[in-house]
Amino acid sequence: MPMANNVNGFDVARIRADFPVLARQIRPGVPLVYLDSTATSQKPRAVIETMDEFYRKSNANIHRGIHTLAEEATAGYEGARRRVAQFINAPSARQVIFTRNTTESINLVAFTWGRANLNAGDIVILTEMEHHSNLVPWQMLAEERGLRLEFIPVREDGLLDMDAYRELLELEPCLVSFTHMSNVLGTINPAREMIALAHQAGALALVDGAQSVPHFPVDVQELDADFLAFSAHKMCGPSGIGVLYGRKELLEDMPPFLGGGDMIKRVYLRSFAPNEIPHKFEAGTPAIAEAVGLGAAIDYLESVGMQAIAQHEHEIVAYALERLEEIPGVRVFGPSAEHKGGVASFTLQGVHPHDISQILDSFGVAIRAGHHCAMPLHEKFGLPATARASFYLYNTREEIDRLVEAIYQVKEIFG
Amino acid sequence: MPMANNVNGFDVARIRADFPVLARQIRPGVPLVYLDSTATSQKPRAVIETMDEFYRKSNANIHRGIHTLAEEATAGYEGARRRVAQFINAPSARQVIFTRNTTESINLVAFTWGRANLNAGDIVILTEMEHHSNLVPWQMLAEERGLRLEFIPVREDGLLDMDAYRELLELEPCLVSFTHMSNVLGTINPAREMIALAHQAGALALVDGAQSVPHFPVDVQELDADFLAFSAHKMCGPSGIGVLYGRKELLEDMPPFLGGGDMIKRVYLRSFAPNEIPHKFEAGTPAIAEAVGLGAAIDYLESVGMQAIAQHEHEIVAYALERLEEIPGVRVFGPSAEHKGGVASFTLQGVHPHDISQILDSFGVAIRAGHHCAMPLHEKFGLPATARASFYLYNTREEIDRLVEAIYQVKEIFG
Amino acid sequence: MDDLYRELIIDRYKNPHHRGVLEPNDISFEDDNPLCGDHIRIDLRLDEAGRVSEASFDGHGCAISQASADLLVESVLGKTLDEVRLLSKEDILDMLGIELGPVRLKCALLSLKVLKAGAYGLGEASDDLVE
Amino acid sequence: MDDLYRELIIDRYKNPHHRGVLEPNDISFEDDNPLCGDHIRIDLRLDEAGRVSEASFDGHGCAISQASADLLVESVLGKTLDEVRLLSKEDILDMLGIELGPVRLKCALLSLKVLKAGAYGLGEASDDLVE
Ligand SMILES: Cc1ncc(COP(=O)(O)O)c(C=O)c1O
Ligand SMILES: Cc1ncc(COP(=O)(O)O)c(C=O)c1O
Repeated sequence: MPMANNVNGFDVARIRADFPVLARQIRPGVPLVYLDSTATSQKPRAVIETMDEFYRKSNANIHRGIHTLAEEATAGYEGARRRVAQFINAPSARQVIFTRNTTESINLVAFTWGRANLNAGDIVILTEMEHHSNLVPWQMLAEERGLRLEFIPVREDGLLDMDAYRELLELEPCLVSFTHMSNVLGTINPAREMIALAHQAGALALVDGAQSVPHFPVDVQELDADFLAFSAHKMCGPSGIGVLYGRKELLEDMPPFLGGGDMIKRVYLRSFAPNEIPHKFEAGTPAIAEAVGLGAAIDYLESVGMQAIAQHEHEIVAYALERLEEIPGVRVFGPSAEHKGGVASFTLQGVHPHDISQILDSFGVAIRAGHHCAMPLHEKFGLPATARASFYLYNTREEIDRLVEAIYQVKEIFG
Repeated sequence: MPMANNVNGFDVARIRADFPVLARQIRPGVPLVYLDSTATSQKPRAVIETMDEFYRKSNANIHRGIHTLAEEATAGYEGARRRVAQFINAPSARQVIFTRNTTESINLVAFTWGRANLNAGDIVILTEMEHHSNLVPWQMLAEERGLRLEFIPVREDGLLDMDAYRELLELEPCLVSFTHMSNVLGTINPAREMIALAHQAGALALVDGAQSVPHFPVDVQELDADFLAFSAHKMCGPSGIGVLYGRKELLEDMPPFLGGGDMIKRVYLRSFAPNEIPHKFEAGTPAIAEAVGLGAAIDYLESVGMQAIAQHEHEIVAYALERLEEIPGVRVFGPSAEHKGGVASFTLQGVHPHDISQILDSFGVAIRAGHHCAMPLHEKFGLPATARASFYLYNTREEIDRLVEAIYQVKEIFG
Repeated sequence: MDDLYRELIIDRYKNPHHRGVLEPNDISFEDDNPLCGDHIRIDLRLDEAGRVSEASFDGHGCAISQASADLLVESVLGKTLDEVRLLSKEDILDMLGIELGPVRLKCALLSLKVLKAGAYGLGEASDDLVE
Repeated sequence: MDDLYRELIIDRYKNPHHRGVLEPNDISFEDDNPLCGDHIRIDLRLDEAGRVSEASFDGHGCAISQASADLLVESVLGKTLDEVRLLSKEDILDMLGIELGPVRLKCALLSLKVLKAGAYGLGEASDDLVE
């Protein structure tokens, strides 16, 4: 793409113009600085308009209708599935299951593959940096089935302890389930290596891609992942839709998840025969307009280029770390820029992260404060909460400057 | 509302102008006649624009963020919950759980309340007219737990056999789960009476409100329902969001459904404490924009008036039955107009329903053909499929005339 | 009138050339389209050279599913099983001579799915066969 | 500057008047806000007439949760438990003198939730107490 305004040809100004919300002023004269994309991303006009158009022109229920609208809606929904498959390089669109979000995708694996395959004493390996979405489903299943959960430790520098991982693999676990990128530390885990090690030890590997798929190129075949979970809302797409990718043989062998319309082949009063994949796992009317919106989000991301997005975020986070570390009393968590994605979690001495966030908001700067759905990780670092600024393709160095200025204001108020 | 164009003051022309898709032409000169609202409804401009606006102005993740956008998004999402509670007259908004659709709502009850309370030999009563969504979850649970499923028979006239129901209640069932209105026959079941009988027999009652909540006033306290399930997409709202209402004591006692962010109070590496209702049942980032859209849909429906909508549909279906029954070879299923909502399922001798639908489509008339996710009911009537025309607030008598004309064309082609 | 209902389709639906069952047979398979209840059974007899010498279909469903089955069965006469296995979605669409959306496509492809599952000797038919 | 951070709040946060624990006590309850990890404990002592004679809070969290707790605890001195049970969301907001969105509201109401759970002698605190 021919672009200006940036040494690498990445035209942030042009990208920003695609996102209507970025023109918002939080108060008159105070423009929004949105630094909370790890929680959810903003949406480009193309995505909003595609869904709008769907409702104005082609809205219908799918799969079963024969009329024009139903055929168009079905083509839109199934076309989005193929688009997702291409994006993550899945061998077939039938390996792409639409769910509500990353959380439901992981629960689906726990409660179908897990219930069918895991029994008392079986071991599942997680990490200490997991989001609650990749902890609680396994805890529920562990309680039900008597599984044993083990955790790869997080080192002081924010990286996983790979030696400890190798040792845990000697326990012969059935599954290793880990986040591709930490939503708190920003750590990008060596997924390909971790999966290869899991496979050597006879375990399957589930990758929580909630923070990776939106931010850098992810190829399920290159990773050799058995399952990959992610959410549309974090990748310029709408709320209400997520994805589970799975290896075909696994999906075919798994029992169904929820029961109802569309996931069946045949229904009698007292029994049913499940449908083929992917439909077997999609009960009831799915998030149709949302799938179409996700397809548009992928088109948008690819028009910019995932590699270019990753590169841009890398520059922004490196600059953010440099600026934040200058501020007396600020402590930044996680590894150095080379090992991380666009996330900077920090604390400011003497000020609770909630108060940081609240005061920053009065300067238009939107960051997040709390445990970021990673309580065990915060406990490990001895903190109830952190403040987190996170970045995406539309963020600029000037926004980092605004963040830093506002933090100085916080210090003054609490000084 | 002061209205013209109609004896009852129901201004269909004005309503139609609110729905952009109704202006669509299927082919040049062939306007859309949308008679498939039972599968999914069309969306008024107010709903489409509300979601559009949400994404352009206030999009953020909810509950945990402190910045302005997050506060606005949370207020929008929780405001929609209160709006739903008012609409169905729930005692508290905390009894309203957002799900993906009716199907997920019913699965939620089966797999939380059901797993916690039902054991081998326990009886669940369903009806022969249930949608697969209210059959398959119970079949799955029955298989897992050794439950016994019993079915209230459907009589030839399309009504439930209430004597048989009374007899089944003597078996001391734990739950009666039934559809408020059949999506095939249009039968409106006497829910209040059925629930009272269930309660007398010591059973709880779940109402599948997928076809009732969109079409006539439903008051959970007046019905005395223990659970009520419905979908936004069938009531002028977006895809991707549904509702489960439950009695408070029941919801509070039920174990969680899916595990992950937001449904927890506290998480440790190996255990968690669940959050309060309704959050306990909403794991991960929910369908935020969709909830806001559902709120707008309810505003829209109430601005027209649920009683007025019910009355209008009643007139349309009565006219449709009259006109369809005139056509030689057409057989209409279900009860007479007084017992039914806006659904007319029929067959045409010698022509498969798929072919009827396909040819009707070429005249712009969108109906549905198939088993309508009610295979056992079709089996009972000895039919693999039916054709179904269904009606909503925006349909007119002229559209019924167009349907009838097109059916005569089908007869000619296959003649 | 809609060209979907080309005369060929209505004609083959009303007066199929190859409706029936073959008993005994060398290959027999049946399946249905869960979305609409259409059902197709296909029976084949092979000659000594392994070529299809007789073929028939039976079942019920819409004009498109039944006409496709009739045309498909006709087209395999004289073919070896290897040739049958090579038949694709495009062959069916060429025979019908029409365009189909994703839902109706399932009607048109049901007979191909049944035929190929039979030709491969599979226990169960899969959508993979006709993709 | 944001009026949310009125001097009163910053001041009470930095220099609380009633921080501490009372041992022994007549009523003691603690809970936290799962959304952010804020934690509040409130201890009360009652006089012979059943009025609050001493009150304190302890815990950690943001300025709003801690300042609200300090102000709330101060306001219950001299009240009967019945009077304490009548305290509402509005009383807290009046004391703070600010407007709060739904998320920050939880911070402000945590101490009220803890206090009322204690006053009612409940085993667990519930959002119902502050609605
Ligand atoms: C009576 C009834 N129940 C349940 C459903 C399922 O609704 P959904 O697909 O939105 O889950 C439907 C929709 O067709 C229905 O008509
Ligand atoms: C690493 C990680 N996993 C899982 C999730 C959960 O995503 P969702 O809420 O969309 O299910 C998140 C989102 O915060 C995340 O960052």
